[in-house]
Amino acid sequence: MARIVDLKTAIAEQVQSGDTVAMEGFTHLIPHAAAHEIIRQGLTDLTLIRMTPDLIYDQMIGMGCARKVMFSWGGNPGVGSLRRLRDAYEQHWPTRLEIEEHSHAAMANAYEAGAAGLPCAIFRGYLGAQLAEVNPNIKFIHCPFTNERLAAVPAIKPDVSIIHAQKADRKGNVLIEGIVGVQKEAVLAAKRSVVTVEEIVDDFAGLHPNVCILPDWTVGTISLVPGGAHPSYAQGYYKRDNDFYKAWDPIASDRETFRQWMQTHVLEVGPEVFAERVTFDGPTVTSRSDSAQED
Amino acid sequence: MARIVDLKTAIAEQVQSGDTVAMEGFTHLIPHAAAHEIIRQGLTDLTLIRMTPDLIYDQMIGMGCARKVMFSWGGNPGVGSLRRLRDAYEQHWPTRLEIEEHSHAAMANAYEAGAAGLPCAIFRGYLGAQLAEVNPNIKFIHCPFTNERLAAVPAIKPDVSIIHAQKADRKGNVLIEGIVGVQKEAVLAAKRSVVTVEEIVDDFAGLHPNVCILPDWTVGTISLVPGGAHPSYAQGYYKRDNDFYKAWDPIASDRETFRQWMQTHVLEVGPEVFAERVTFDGPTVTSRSDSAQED
Amino acid sequence: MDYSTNEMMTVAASRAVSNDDVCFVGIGMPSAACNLARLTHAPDITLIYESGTIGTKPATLPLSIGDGELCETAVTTVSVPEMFRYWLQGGRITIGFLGAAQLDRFGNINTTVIGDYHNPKVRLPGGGGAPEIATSCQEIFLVMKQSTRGFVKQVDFITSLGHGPTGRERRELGVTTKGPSRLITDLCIWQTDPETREFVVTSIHPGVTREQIQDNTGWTVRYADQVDETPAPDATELDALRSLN
Amino acid sequence: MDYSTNEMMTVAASRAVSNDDVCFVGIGMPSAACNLARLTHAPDITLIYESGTIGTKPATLPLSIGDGELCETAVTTVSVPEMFRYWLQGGRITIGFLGAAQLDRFGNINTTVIGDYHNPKVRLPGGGGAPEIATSCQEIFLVMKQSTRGFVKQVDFITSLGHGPTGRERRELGVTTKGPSRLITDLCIWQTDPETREFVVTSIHPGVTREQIQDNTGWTVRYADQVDETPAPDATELDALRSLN
Repeated sequence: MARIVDLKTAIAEQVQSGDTVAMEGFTHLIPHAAAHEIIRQGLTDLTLIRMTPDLIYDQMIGMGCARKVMFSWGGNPGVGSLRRLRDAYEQHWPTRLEIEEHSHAAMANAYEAGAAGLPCAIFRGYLGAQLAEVNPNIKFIHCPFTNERLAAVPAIKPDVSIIHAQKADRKGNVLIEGIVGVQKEAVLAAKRSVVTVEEIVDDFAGLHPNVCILPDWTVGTISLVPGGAHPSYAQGYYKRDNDFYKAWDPIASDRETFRQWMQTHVLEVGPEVFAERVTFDGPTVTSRSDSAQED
Repeated sequence: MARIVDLKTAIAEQVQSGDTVAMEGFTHLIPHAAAHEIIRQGLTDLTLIRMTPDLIYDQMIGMGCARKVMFSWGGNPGVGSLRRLRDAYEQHWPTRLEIEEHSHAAMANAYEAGAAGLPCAIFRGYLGAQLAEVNPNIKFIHCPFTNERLAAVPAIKPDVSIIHAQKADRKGNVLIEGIVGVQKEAVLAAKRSVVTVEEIVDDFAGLHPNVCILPDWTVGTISLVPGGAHPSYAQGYYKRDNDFYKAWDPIASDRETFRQWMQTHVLEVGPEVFAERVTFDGPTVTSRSDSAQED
Repeated sequence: MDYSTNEMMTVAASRAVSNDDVCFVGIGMPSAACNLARLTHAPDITLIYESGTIGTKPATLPLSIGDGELCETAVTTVSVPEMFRYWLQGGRITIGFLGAAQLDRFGNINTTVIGDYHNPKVRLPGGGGAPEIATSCQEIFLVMKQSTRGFVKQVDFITSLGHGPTGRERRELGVTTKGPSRLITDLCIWQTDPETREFVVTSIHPGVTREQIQDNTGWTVRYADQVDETPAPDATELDALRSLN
Repeated sequence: MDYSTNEMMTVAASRAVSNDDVCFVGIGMPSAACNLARLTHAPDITLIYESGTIGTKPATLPLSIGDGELCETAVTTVSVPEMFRYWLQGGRITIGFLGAAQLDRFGNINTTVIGDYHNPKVRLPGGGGAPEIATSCQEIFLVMKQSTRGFVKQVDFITSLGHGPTGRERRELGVTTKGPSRLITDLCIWQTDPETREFVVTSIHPGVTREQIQDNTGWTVRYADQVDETPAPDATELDALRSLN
């Protein structure tokens, strides 16, 4: 049953050094505030799972939280490399980083299998692709009806999944809308979960019956962190800070500049700073045309 | 690309005797008007696929349309047996009926695999269940990582899938809401599709971004048939005619009574009668609380 | 207050679930029992119907598994493939409620055929969701009226696995969920012997005799060392149940 | 009207898609080309981004694959697992647009590493959606600036299959989709030889010489029997392209 607690408590309770942690959000709703809290609490030896490691894992890796990262695309979207990830993998700074690399299709299917309680996912994938030669977690099976060769990967079953969502209600039901990514699957696949939200409302009356809701009994803790996805975005609340994504590249390119930035903007502050980093759109938006008109 | 045509044309163009046909709708949005049109057009030798054959296949089977039925629960929900289905299977009236029987989980997974372009679905199923002994389309594979034994069934890939939906827009995009069942999967898994709708609107502006929409280029034909799901229901338009479900049992229990009913209510009429069979709820409903309040 | 044997059965079943349960609810008796629990001692119980409706709170009992009210009062409604994959197979359901046409003392369920599968005496509706409900839910409660026709030594067809034909097969197959643990009938309550996996009677409904129970059971009835009398339905329970219909 | 080589490349790519196409669009050049097509000759083209947005119509080019505008202007937005299962693997995409860090003449793509996989000289972002885009879409168009660093004899790592190291492996693996059929660069347009599966130049952009093309290609360039001059971008195309940025 979901409990509403502050973010510091949530991370302290739900995440331990050595855990396998999935922090998801496909461009949208990336749980940056939660990542910063993990960094502040000094957690280490994490196995980090995420389709697109993005700035969030670049920061965690650069601060020495991770032992291993499992990913399918490790870049800064539209900008370039993840310099801290590369430095850790190539130069072992600040610590050695192991990688397990997949394709998006493989990871999406593996999360889906995790949510579905299966031990593995099968899909038509990795045909002629060399990742299958270097990653022992890519195998092949044959369809028992057609004999077609299909790729198989183990289900993703994190110790804890961490996501950012638009809203929770007081009971602990969580609403995600817009680009929903693999967050629902990540939470359902995990043993525990931490959710940060833009807003906690009394109830969800008036929503469309088929929206993406995680019922309260599938969620661990919920923490109110307005702006908590910045520099990612929360549809209906604030836009993606594309300038920050571009600005990150020079910050991350140098170890010392990076450390100083993290000191000032992460270590010496708390989750409350996120609200100041974004410009809220105004009234909450739940319909497509409304939000299109607001732009 | 979806074309908007009348139902008679749609069935004539898209369905042929001998086809494998899936008509879906899980209690909600069952495409009864389209079934009646198939009966009127005298199609035969169909392989009918449906999780819950329900009255719709009882009628088609009783009128001699079907050679085979694939199903997972063959009853009149809350009432009892499907008497025409049983008569065809047990007594070969009006023709011999073959069956292929699965569980709901197997069929839901098989539709999902069909939509996903896979040759088969795997799931944790049929453990100790004797259907696996009598249905050769149930096999088992082993997970290549854990060695767990998992059930496998062939993907469902109908020649044509037929569904009823709430709305289409003029371009041919189709909206389904409420209990969405396996309709999206059925259409995406099929070579061709027929969709009947309650309403055709100019456009879909204002909808929630994550509602279940079949884009126009995934749909074959669309026909406007208000009331076309009766005695099933269309959420936001009219309620389930529970009395009719109960009344069907005595009608179907006798071959002659059944034939007379079909003569009067199907053969001698057209799809336009469906609008008269339902009581419309009033203004269209798209939010959960709105429709709850209307009850 | 007067009550029918059906009402006694429904009330007894409703008492077996608790506020924290997540129940996969079939139509008919299970639906009545679970909703009665929700209206009495378990207001926060989560009810899931296989039509995709999660956390539903109908004011009246639905006739079908997918009546509009189930969706209108749900926390959310998902597709049927998602229901069977993420929610049932995902291991999120604490209690699955099932009925049967034939049942044996090890909780094996037949809802497929009476007689031979290929040449049945009676063709029944089939398994529906039950084969995977029986193995994916953490625990299974059975609800069924007793009769020698239904309570048989050996079911003609195992549609849904209980503990297996000898009570050992479920364990041997490596099924990790608990399986049938309770059977609630119009006459009494049975629980599963943890060793033999047979049903033993643990509580008899008011006014019912051991003779009646044996007369309506196709195997030799075993009783627990201590057999209670089931408390009769109270006024609150009966009012709530009747308001649902 | 003046234009850059980048603009020539984008315009040439945009002309390669048509109104009936369903394009799986990567960020950067493919996104610019597909949206330009939508604003000029293919108003009804369907653009799909791997973030889950289907039939999207952004007014400005998104920086990421999942900018808010992609969702706000889409026909519908689905989950990422659904995108890869029902839409990509389902075989519904007519054209997948891909780029590369290294590319060989058989259209094999490397976006993983320069050097050895376990001890790379340069670690690149990786495959993302490309390994399955390359085999699930009906046809693949490649868009990439030419250089001897990128256009290599043999890629260091096959992230995403083209026609295979010798041009035969795709067929031998039984992959039924067409694979790379067109390569649009800042210098020219290449098409795949149906026999050998090598890229051959079929059209040269205005002002570009064969020498320039060879100087920026790591293998011996082959030309089609008839080589056209690519029409320069017209004012409508350039205006539309510039309005997107």
